[in-house]
Amino acid sequence: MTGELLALIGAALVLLSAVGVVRLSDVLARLHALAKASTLGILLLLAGAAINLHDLNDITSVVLAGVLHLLASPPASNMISRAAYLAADHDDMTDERADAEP
Amino acid sequence: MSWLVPLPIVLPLVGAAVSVLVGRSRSAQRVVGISVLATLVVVAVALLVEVDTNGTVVTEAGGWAGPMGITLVADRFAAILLVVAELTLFAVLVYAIGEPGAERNHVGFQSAYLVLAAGVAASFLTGDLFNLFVAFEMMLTASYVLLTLGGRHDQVRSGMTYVVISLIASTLFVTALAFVYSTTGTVNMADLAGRLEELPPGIRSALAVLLLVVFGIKAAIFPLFFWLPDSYPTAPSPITAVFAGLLTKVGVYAIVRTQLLLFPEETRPATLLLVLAACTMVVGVLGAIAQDDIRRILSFTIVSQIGYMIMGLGFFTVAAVAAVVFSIVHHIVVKTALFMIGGLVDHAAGSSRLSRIGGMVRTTPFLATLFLVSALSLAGIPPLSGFVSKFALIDAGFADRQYAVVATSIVVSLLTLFAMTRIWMGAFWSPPEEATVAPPPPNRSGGPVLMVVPTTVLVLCSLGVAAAAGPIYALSERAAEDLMDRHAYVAEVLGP
Amino acid sequence: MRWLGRLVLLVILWLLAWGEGTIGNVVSGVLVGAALLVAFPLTTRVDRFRLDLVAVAQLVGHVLVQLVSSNVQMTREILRRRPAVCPGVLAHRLRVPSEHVVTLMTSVIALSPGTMTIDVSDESDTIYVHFLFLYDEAAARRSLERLERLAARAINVQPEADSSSGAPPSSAPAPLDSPEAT
Amino acid sequence: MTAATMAMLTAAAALFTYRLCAGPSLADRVTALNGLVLVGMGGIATHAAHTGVGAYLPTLVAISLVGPIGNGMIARFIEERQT
Amino acid sequence: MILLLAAFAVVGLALVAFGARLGRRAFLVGALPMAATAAWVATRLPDVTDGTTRHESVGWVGGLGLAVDLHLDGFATTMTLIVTVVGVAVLLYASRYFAPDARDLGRLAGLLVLFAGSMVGLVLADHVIVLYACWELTSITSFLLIGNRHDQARARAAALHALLVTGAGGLALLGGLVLLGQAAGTYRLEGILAAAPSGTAVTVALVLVLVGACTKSAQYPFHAWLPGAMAAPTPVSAYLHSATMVKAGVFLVARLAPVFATQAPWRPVVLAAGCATLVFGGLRALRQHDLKLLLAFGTVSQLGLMMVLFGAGTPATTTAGWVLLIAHAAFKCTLFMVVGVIDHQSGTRDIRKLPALRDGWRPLELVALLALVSMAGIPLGAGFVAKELSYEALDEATFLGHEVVLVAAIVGSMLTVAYATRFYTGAFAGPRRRAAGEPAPLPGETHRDPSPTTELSDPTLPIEPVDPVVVVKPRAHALTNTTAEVAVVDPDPAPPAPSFVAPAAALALVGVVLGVVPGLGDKLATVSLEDFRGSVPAVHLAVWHGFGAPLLYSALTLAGGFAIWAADRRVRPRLAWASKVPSGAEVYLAALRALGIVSTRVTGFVQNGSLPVYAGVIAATAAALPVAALLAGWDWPGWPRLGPKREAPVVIVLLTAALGAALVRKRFSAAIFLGVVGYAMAGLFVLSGAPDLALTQAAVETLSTVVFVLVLRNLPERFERQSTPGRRIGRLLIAAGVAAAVFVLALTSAGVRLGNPVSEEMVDRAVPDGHGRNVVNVILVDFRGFDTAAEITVLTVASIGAVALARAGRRRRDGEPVPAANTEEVRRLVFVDVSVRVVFHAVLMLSLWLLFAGHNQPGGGFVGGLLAGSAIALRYVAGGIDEVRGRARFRPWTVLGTGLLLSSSTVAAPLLFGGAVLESAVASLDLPLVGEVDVNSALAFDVGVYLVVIGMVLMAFEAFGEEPKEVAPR
Amino acid sequence: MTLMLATAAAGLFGVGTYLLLQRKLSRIIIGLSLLTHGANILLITSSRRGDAPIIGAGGEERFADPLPQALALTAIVINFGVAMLLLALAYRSWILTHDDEVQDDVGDRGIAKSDVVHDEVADQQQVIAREETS
Ligand code: NA
Ligand code: NA
Repeated sequence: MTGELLALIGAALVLLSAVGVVRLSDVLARLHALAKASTLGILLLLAGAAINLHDLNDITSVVLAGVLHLLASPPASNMISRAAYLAADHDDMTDERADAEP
Repeated sequence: MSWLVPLPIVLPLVGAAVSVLVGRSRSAQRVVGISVLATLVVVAVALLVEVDTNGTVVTEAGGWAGPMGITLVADRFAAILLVVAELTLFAVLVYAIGEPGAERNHVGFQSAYLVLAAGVAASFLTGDLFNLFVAFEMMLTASYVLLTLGGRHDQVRSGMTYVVISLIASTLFVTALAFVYSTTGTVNMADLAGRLEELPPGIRSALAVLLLVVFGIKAAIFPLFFWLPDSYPTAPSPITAVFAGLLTKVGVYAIVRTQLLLFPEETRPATLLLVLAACTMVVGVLGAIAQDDIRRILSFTIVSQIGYMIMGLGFFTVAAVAAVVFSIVHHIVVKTALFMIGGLVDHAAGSSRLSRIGGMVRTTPFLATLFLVSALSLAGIPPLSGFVSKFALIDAGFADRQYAVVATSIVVSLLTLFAMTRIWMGAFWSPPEEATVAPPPPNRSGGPVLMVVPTTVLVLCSLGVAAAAGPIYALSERAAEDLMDRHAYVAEVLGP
Repeated sequence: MRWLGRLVLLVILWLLAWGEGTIGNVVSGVLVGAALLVAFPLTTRVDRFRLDLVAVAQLVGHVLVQLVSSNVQMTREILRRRPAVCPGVLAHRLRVPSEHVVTLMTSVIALSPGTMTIDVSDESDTIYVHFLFLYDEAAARRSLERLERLAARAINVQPEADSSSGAPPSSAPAPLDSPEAT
Repeated sequence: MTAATMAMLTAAAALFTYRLCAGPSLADRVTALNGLVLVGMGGIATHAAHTGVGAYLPTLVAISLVGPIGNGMIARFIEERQT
Repeated sequence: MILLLAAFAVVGLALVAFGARLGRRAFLVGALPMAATAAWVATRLPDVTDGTTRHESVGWVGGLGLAVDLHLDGFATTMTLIVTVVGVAVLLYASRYFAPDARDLGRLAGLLVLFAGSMVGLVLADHVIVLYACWELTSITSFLLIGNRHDQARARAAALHALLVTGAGGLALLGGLVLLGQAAGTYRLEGILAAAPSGTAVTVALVLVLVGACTKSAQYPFHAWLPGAMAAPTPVSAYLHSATMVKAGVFLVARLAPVFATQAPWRPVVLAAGCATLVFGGLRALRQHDLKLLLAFGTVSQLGLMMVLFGAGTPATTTAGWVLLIAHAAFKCTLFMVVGVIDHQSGTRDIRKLPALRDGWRPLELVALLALVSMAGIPLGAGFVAKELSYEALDEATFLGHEVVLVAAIVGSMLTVAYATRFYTGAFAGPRRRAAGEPAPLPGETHRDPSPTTELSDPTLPIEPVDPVVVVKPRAHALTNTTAEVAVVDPDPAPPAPSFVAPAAALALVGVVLGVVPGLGDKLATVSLEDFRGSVPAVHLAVWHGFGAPLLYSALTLAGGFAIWAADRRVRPRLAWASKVPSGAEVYLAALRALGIVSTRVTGFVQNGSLPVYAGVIAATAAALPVAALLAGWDWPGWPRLGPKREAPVVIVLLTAALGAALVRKRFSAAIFLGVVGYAMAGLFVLSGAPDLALTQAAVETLSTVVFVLVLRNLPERFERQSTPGRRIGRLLIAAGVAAAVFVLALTSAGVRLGNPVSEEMVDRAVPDGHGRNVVNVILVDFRGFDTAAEITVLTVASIGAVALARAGRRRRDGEPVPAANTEEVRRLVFVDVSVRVVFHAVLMLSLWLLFAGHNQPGGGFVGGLLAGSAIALRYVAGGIDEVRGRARFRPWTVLGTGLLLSSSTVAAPLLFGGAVLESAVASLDLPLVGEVDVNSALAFDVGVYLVVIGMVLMAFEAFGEEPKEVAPR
Repeated sequence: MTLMLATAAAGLFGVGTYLLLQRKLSRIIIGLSLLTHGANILLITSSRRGDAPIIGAGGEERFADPLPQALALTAIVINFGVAMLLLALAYRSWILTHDDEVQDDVGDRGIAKSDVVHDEVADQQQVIAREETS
């Protein structure tokens, strides 16, 4: 039950983050919003799963995934934010729906 | 003797690995390549003798019996083609080594070549439809590499066409496999022979036609062949030679194997095959006539000749299938030889465009003779091997009362003769164009010894095919009887 | 003995992966880990740090608090009828420049919603942090300083004598050195 | 409750997909891709917990590692484009 | 007989190969096999005339009923003697004709011998396919001989013309013979004639055979190649194009006529063609100034008469034809030789330019006169006997239209008398008179040659140098190549040496002997007639046939002939229409032009060089054909269920991203969309119970994206819009068609699953026999490890190819990759750097875990390798290619090679121990502390896979990893 | 096979084909990847889907058919390798032409307007013309 609740909260955070990614106005703000999902959201989901699982092997796998995520994702998001910031006034930011093929 | 069966696949793979590891030494790589292929010629001959005397040899990879495991099946058809293929591969490798500048060959050449050899052998020997896909991929990937080694502009351009079209074929193959497994739950060809029979006719015909399209792309039949004349001529001449001789024939092999083994008589798309065959023959030979470049002319005649084989298959009689088997043997040898000669012409005259070269009957009379013999054989002039092949097809076709398509094939053979005389007159008879007078060739034989000798050997082989046409045709007939008797194959592989 | 610590970490990872603490797994983990460390040795310069477990716990606590509070803040913003943000960039110069501290700091910054690292100076002595809600610049600076302290203690970092990062920066990178508001 | 969790993840996926298509910048699309990967991880974990089958957890472990690698790589080249 | 044929082949090939050093003596060597054959046949004559037919047979392709069946019956004996005796004469003549230092004499002699062998084979054949084979060989040798002066475009074109026309006829013949053989149930000539099949197929077959015969024997409308063939050296023309090869068609007709003459198409076809040829040939001969062309058209005409006589097929006409065959060989060959001599000595053979010949030329004149007497059918020439017999036979014949044929024969013979006279006066009498003070050119001249005094020194040329009026093709070599050898006509040519005239004289004498004592040929004529016909009354050949209609016709012929000649000046211009009658030549040229146009148009249409078109055609074919086949016998299985709800979001994301990848205009964006599709696929795999697939897909997708991005960063940012709306609609239609086809086929095939899948056994045997709990992995490394072995080979080769391509032109001599010269320092980000250092070993550790655990849980060598590859990618992210190269201790090639060697050795090794290829072995080890450990050889295989994948990733970075600025464009 | 997955496969094939028929190699590569994904869907749906076929995890009777999975895995790996090769072609093309456009074959250009039998026809025309004047 605890596990499921944690997972639910995690999912809610992921959803909120997705809402943010859709609603917020500029790319940096959207990146901030994603961080919600990529940290507390996913950790809660993993924690919820870990609590609900019974096999030790499975639990350690989930823990491992969480640890690896914490290790690997910050540098990646730092790189993205750096790139996004540098690109902020580059034409990469222009809307390309305008010239997409019909 | 079943240990012989996997050798043509496994040995080149080990050789390729060693070749990658000894990449620093060209000569070590060559020793590996030559010794592996020389061994395989012997192995293939031994296998053919074994198969012809004692019947089909079946071996199970990993010891897992079919239909669960992958079975390797050497029947007469496969063994015959294996012998010809290994011989051709060996001759072309020597030719490639003898080509001036071969020492600059990329470090990957020998490995890719050996993988190609493994892929060709695996295509012939496998008794498993998915393994056939994998074998094709081995062969094709190696061919992509060989085609583009060097990275010249035209190679890249033609490489794109070749690779993309081949990948379409591969994807279609996987698609076909998915449908096959979906309907039958097996990919073992012997098992499939039984299970496909029970399918409703609609989906069964659809599968037969889908497989025909898949292999038709590789075999270069109309309207799936357009890629071939654009891509083959740009490769280095040894590569073109081995592609021209072997790769399309692997496609033909797969068509023959799958149509005859997997599908019962009532599913066979005979009319479709004959229509496609006629179109292939005609469009191919017209293309050959329209070209000015020797390699392009020869490339189009590949297409045209494939039409003959497809026509023979379309008759679906023992005699016709025997003729097809014989034709494949003849065509591999002759076409490879012709492309090797084309390479020698290019080498001696500095170009392969007819409008730029000429007079080679005087400068390289030996080469002229080699070309004449091969070209006449290709055009089906008696008593060369091409004639036996043509006669066998005509005989079988008339016996089957397929007058229209046979008449077409006869007309096409005249046009083939015309295409060949265009090369003969353009390159050998007509005086050389002053603008591009090439340096005189190094010797009267027309090129470096290591290039001329394997070419000569192949031409002699083609004469040998003509001289020994009796036994070879008899063998082809036995192979055709095997091919037409699906249940015997199934019994050999899965047990009675 | 740096590699011993690394070996222990690798074996723990190995055991986590296998999910069973059997002797066989430990032995194989040690063998495999050692083999890896032999095949790909650690480089001398950068891998010099020692974990202070107490400080690590403090850092984790800080991160958790940050996580929750910033998540709440973010949620509020996202769900407002018209999201109103007050973004800005702060340059933070480290007291004790260290590659490890920078890395740890940027990671924590990345993990907390509302902050993210935009850049790090070539000398690893200044980080540029983008705040989504830069209402209170002084508070933001304070939180960065606190984070640096916790991070430095957690990995017990010593100023590197031989490293170029010890020297103060000659000049701050031009485009990113001041808070900006939109 | 698991159904609710999955529903929320699905909704999140839909929103991320919207951002993926809407862009407009590359960074936006990478963000969306990132979000979708996270949804996938959450989905796998929840699915495993719900069914008790751990077969997909190695996938989870792998994605937790390789997902960021791909993102980092793309980020690197977005940036490279600017300079 | 077979030995003799072999002798021809050996001598011929030897002369072609080595004859050059023999010079003119090559011809003498070449005469040996002919003389030997003639002698041998002569020794067989008694047997033959007794009616004994000798048979020989050597098997060739038994399965096809092909064997070298030869027989020596009466007609074969006759023809063999003609071929060999004339052959000896021609070769002796040739050995004097050519200059001693002329080029290619060995080749020429060898080809003549090969031709003679083919011709002998043709006449001896008792197997229609052998006959056909020899027939084609004579076409080929003729082609090579006509093109002997291949520097000249005209010679080449004439050779091609002859080859294509006779080749086409040959193929028609082949078709006809196969039909005939199948109708008769045998390809033996004797068998076919004995069976005498009939029916529609046989009717078609006979027409085809006659077409073949008419092309070879230059019958209207196929005759045009023969005058062109005069481009060959005169000895060749004398031999092939008058005495022997052109008789092959007549010979074949003679062979088949006894049985088939009475079948429906035979006589109308043969007689119409023969009569037309007979008359038109004569008319054209009358108009020639070139003596050689005059003879050539004369040959055409005479061949028409022979065709009529043999084709009519009655014993009497056949006998007449038999005599004409021999007589013609003798006189026509003689006359060709005479022309050759004149040409050789004087430098021209144009009637208008020939100088007067002095008394020393009298012997040659006599020889020519003897031959002309025979040709014109004047008594005491062999031709007279033939003509009398023809008139008599045709007069007495009963077949429909024999009167018309008789009239044609008389008219043709008149023309023969006229052109024979023209030959004599043109070559000998005329010039003498002109020299006596009558230099006026012949009336009705339309010749526009601006340089009438020049003539090529080469005596083999049939016609003057290129006439500027008719030069169509200003190609350089066609004009320049020959100008060096222009010579002037010798006004007082030296008389020929006796040895030069002797061969012609000998042949002329044969004609005289046959003309004076024709009874010598009675026996041979009788047995020749009996071939395939059964016994006939003995033939009696005689000069005097008594008074009767034939004699009257003969007198009429001579009178008419001389009258035509005498009226030459008035008649000749009026005969101009004859050369305007459409002949086969125009058809040939039109066909050739049409072929050129059709071939280029068709090729230009289908082979337009555009990959999108090729791919579109293939896609459309692949969609249309199977669906058409399916619909032909469709059995709709009904709609399946929609599927579980949980799949819906994944499918929606998948399709949305796929569409995005198609529509977006930036390459990077497309790559991201593609990545999403890939991850969605992984999601689908999770939902389908395929953890290994999901794992692999996720890892592959990541690395694919990495490699894709590595390449894309170089390419232009956007795809430029370039397609027209029409093309786009075409693409959309094909795409929709493919989608529909896949949809229909997928649903249909899913609805008809038969039986249980073979994989059930795999599940059952995975643990007990495969020693692994992860069935998919057991399949990959054991049950179907053979696939995997091939698959990693694909990876190896693909990565080699990728490196080769990407680094083409930037290799050291040994092909090892070299660091680019202007390596630019990649800007390092400290947090990335440090994180990567921390994570690197961990990732490798995990990759090894996946490798080792894979047999029992999702994982395996491939995924392990990909994860290790990700570690490499991490390094790249941190520090670029130098970081990858610098820290990886192992060269990519070595890793790749070691992996492949390990795997392939694991596959091969069991063979050494007598096992099946790839057979796995399991050893149980009892280790202290650890306990029992199973060591499976499949693991070694999987380690190989692991290494190959790592090697591949290393290679990928080697290929694409260098910073774009380093790569010099172009 | 479910309707949804059949749609997914068909959609991937359709979009993939659309991309395949373009001139930019990067688009073609994407198209081929989509086709491959479509084919893989067809493979895994070609037999029973269910629980992960790992023995010991329970539910062997609800196992997904492992064979199509193995086949699909092989296909995925092969496509990975070949895709890399294609990318190398695009890369090489960029080095040579600064684009990844698939160019038309130069050898095929102008074939339709060429006159291949010119020599043969012209020469023989000459011979016949000579005959006429003689
Ligand atoms: Na030429
Ligand atoms: Na953050």
